[in-house]
Amino acid sequence: MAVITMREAISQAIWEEMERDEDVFIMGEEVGIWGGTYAVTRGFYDHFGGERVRDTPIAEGVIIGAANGAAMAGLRPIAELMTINFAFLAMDQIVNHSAKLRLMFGGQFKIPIVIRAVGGGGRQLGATHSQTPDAVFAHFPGLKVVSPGTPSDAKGLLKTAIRQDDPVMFIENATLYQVRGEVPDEEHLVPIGVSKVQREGHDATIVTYSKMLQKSFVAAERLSSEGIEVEIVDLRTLRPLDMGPVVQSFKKTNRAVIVEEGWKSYGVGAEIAARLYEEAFDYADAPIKRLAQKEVPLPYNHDLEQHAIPQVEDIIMAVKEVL
Amino acid sequence: MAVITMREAISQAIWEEMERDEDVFIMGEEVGIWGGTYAVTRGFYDHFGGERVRDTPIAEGVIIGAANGAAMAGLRPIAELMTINFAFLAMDQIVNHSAKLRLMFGGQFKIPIVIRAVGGGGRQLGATHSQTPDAVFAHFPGLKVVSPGTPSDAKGLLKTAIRQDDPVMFIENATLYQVRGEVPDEEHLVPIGVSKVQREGHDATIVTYSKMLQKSFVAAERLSSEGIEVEIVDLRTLRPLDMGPVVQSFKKTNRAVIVEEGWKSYGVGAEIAARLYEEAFDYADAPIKRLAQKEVPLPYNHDLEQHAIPQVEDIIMAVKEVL
Amino acid sequence: MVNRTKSKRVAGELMDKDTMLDLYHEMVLVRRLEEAFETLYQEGKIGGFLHLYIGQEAVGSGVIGARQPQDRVITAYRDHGIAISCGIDPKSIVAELFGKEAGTSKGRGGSMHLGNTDLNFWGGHAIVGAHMPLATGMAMADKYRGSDAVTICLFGDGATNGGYFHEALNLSMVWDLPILWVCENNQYGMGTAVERASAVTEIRQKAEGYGMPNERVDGMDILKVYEATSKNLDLVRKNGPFFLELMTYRFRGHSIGDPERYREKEEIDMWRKDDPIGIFRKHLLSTNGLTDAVLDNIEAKAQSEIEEAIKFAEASADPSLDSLFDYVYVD
Amino acid sequence: MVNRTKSKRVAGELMDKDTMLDLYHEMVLVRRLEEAFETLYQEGKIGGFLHLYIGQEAVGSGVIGARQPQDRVITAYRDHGIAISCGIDPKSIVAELFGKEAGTSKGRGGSMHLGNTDLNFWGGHAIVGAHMPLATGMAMADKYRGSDAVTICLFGDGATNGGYFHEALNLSMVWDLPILWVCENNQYGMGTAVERASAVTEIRQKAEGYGMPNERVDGMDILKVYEATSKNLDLVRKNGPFFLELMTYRFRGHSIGDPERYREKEEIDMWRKDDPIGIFRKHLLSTNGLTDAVLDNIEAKAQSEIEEAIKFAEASADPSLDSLFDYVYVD
Ligand SMILES: Cc1ncc(C[n+]2csc(CCOP(=O)(O)OP(=O)(O)O)c2C)c(N)n1
Ligand SMILES: Cc1ncc(C[n+]2csc(CCOP(=O)(O)OP(=O)(O)O)c2C)c(N)n1
Ligand SMILES: [Mg+2]
Ligand SMILES: [Mg+2]
Repeated sequence: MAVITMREAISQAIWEEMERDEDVFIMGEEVGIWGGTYAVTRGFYDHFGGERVRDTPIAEGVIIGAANGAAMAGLRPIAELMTINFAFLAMDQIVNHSAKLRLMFGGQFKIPIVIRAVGGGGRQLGATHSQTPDAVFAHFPGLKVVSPGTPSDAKGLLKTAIRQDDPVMFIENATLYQVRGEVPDEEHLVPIGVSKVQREGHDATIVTYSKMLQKSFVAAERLSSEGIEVEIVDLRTLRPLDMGPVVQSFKKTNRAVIVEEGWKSYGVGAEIAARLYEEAFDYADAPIKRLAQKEVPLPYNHDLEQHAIPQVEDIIMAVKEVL
Repeated sequence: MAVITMREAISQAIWEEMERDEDVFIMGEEVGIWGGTYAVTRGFYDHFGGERVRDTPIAEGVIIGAANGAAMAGLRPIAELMTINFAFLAMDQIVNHSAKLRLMFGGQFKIPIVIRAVGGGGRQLGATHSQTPDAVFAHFPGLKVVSPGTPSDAKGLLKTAIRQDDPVMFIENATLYQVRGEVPDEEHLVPIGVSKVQREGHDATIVTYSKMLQKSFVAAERLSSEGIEVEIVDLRTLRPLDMGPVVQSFKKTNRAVIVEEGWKSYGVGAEIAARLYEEAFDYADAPIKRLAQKEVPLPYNHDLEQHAIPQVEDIIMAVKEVL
Repeated sequence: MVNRTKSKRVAGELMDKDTMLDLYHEMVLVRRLEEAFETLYQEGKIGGFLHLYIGQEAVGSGVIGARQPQDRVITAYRDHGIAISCGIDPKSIVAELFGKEAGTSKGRGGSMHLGNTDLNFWGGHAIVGAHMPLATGMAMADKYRGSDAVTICLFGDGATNGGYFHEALNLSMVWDLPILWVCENNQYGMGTAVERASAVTEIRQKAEGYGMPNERVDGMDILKVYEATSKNLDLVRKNGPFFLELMTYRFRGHSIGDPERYREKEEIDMWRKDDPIGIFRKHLLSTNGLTDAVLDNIEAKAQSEIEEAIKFAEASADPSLDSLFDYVYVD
Repeated sequence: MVNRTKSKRVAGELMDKDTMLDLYHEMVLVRRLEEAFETLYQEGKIGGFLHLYIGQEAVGSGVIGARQPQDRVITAYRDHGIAISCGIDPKSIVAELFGKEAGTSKGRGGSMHLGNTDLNFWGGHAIVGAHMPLATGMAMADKYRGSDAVTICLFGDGATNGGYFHEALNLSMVWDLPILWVCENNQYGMGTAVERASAVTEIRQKAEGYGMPNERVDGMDILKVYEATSKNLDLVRKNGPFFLELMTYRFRGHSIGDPERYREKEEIDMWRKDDPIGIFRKHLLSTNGLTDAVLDNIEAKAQSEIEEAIKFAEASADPSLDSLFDYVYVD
């Protein structure tokens, strides 16, 4: 297995699917000549041409809207939002159209659109450019919401997202692009809607995804050196949510910390905690702990921003609190 | 105390505040000559004139954006979104601007905007016009989110919202406008961020708000006739969330059902359940139950739609399940 | 209020007699359908909002009458007439408004979401302006695949003040897409007159901002509408976007329950004198040598089709409760 | 790539000599500040994105040089030059980019959110186009209160393709608001050339769609910018919205780290020949009888002000960690 970066994994997934299927194309701001703001589509424009790698104006409403329309007409668009913060300028197209069109017309057509959006904070981009509002999208039935934490999952999930027929919000994290990991050399598909144990342990369960998965790995190693073995369950998909492995792990460890980068209130952790209690009430040996972003629009100042975002130390402390 | 409808209560709140303070004005689609799509501002245009009761084009982005700008400049706009579903066309202004501008400029100015939006389903308006996405707005720090369930609270909370200096999403429910209730004749202000016990009981706690408060009242009466006395805690404000009365009631009844009109996953009930367990883990005599909308975009067909929305019978059943 | 542009060309030179009779039948069918809906709504048989097309029939019939089968049609929520013009059986339209499984959208969409992709009618969309980006994407797909189809996108005057309008029109020019943008200027967006909501009262002027060729045409006379559409559809097939503004008027309120405080009875009366069906009928009688008997016959036929459709819809079944989760996801 | 319009009027007839020297100082100050930021960013002392104003100085200084104190200014994220022109002390600008409590926005906003409401500068906004509705609202508030202030809203060519642009321009006309819309057409939105993103390459043509008076002016010559702004500010104060397009060019990448694959070195070189500071200097030397010594002196002064500002910012304090929740809510 090759060791590649998350950026390469995502890039490969799109490339391979575009090679495989002429109906797949990508559109968005700077995906073409620039090569993608985060260099994910570098080289695509020259190889596939401007019809299949479409630079757009700065107009998120029509980016997602036109992608929805193209999907209605049978194409398989990948629509890139430069960052997830700009999804709010296309919110009506995402939640009122991608998610609902099919049902509203009694299933006459499908909307096989993949909306790629880069999220996450920690880069001093200020409050409007640093959000992790994943839970907000996951709230809407009709959408699928995927957010990988490893190169392997990124590649496999994105390929699946492109091939399947429902609208998918595919949320990447800007600070993960450089993360390296093994990715199978052969055709690699990972199912949407399946959570995964990414590290085995028995003392406590960390439920997490995306960037916080990587931070949890670091925390787990440090905890391990103190003799504490945490199990890490990676949600990978927020909708449909697969609680199976989460519940199973919790029934084993009886203790859980949910770690997310977004805000706590009405966030991902709330849903996971509620579900864990609903499905394994009797297995809780300690209150389940939610670790999340402090509830402020992220400030520019480096230390303030880092202070607001869950850090490895916070994860370690949270785990110790539930032990 | 006069008995008036929710519509009258809201209308009075706006009228009184506009009479009291010249800086208060209202803008939105059809608020003027039409008199408000739901007749809330009937008579306003003639009394206050077109400068203070401003009809706008169908352009939600600039409705909220211009209201934000007017607020920066020191006015106190009430911006009406014809329905909350159209808030998604102004989402960037609401979550990236109303909620964040003040912090991003180090507190140099404030954003005393009230965004009124009508939500709720059950009127066969189809998937895009029937949403209750309250949790989505409540996720964003910087916003306050208020959603009253009685005429008295509607009037008192709206007056407070208009007077205070932070951005408030004020969510009304279209099927509540005809609900009648007592409202104090004298100046009436209700604080934002304070939950309230709306009915006392001891067998179980129903945590709810808005339309589902009214349905819970009906359920409570029926349960009472069977000898079951539920306590009803009305959240009234989703952010900042006041868990005090909720926790207190739960510590008394040890059983809770959370009833909301919106979808279950990543919804209001998730947050309330998580918080209840965090703050009163040892008091739970039964798993806390969440009752919410079934996870589909609401269909037009009457029976399907009603089937998806929590009904009085569902509330009764849910309460019995936790007993 | 804006005066309708009077075209100087001799009307009707493009349309043959059979087509005319078909379109006359179609317009009457729409009128009778809408009148029936008005009653059925008051009887509580229809839920949700109800936006009638009465007064605007010449637009839908004229525009869609001129399309080729490969041309897609998409519109806003005022879509009953458009659905008929696209060839949808009134049975499945009434069934949809009754929320029945036999409806165009299986009872899931209602009045605002009629659609039939086999007939190249892509809806009925309830969010003002939001279907304009959808149209852009559909036209993009056709161009991507080398088809010569045009996407015909209809929208109201009110929709031209929102961001979607701008983003979609701009992109359609940048990508040179085969779209005929059709503004049904009925002079009000709900209760707001064009001049109270739009910087320009001649909506076609907005197209100038994109360097898009454009024309304003009388939308009450189906022959003018048909002619302008035929001509411009050809242009679009060759050159890309065209903007067609059709001056029309809705004879009813915005939707049922509209208090109509925003316009005077005299204004409505004035416009009703230009009833699009009346105009067409007069033309057919005077120019094409048709008799009252022929046209009355068509009207009677339309009436009975609507009655049949209502009977069909009343007899047909609701979706079953356990189909609630259908169509949320494919996979 | 579009040629800059050459104005035919004799430049400089409106500006007195002192104002010219002030503005020369200001432009140099902006240039030195941006050069310093470039270095400081590479040294890791500045976080986030960094969008430099180098090449566009004549726009900010010319436009804002012509405003009255009551006139509000609002712009996008490329705001350092605008902040200087509005009179903000370089100390608090550098401090803001260092994230310090002494920054214009107390270290909360960063490079993209400079602002000082006392100086009537309302920011620096990072979401493309989103400040245009804010400008609309501020102008509305001024009109509501009977003030004669104009809101000057600057934005890029790229921003004119988004919905906000349309909704804001349209509403400004409908409500007849005192706004000077200023498009800084630097011919690229990130890596996308105007003609690849906009239906019209002459952006001022978009204003025609709203019936808004408009003008395209050379943005490299501060005298022309100043003159056009003065003239049109008066018009706005009397008649409502005006659209001013200023042709300019950014000499650096979109932000630090831009691979610049989208334009040729020759193009950049061609534009750099028209350095706005060079043009102004030549003018001052030839027309106003100023000596190199005087101008060199001004340049040296600017340089030392920037050095001082950096020292100030380096020495000043970070916000304390327990101030994290400040400014989220008032009440
Ligand atoms: C985004 C959005 N805002 C508001 C509404 C409510 N609304 C429905 S129709 C309408 C008026 C539209 O006017 P116009 O585009 O002229 O079409 P017409 O009704 O005249 O056919 C409004 C405001 C909506 N459906 N969507
Ligand atoms: C809504 C939104 N979409 C995308 C971006 C990312 N972005 C930042 S600046 C920019 C280009 C803007 O170009 P233009 O308006 O011409 O201004 P310039 O950078 O040339 O000054 C883009 C796409 C953003 N900040 N906001
Ligand atoms: Mg209209
Ligand atoms: Mg630019």
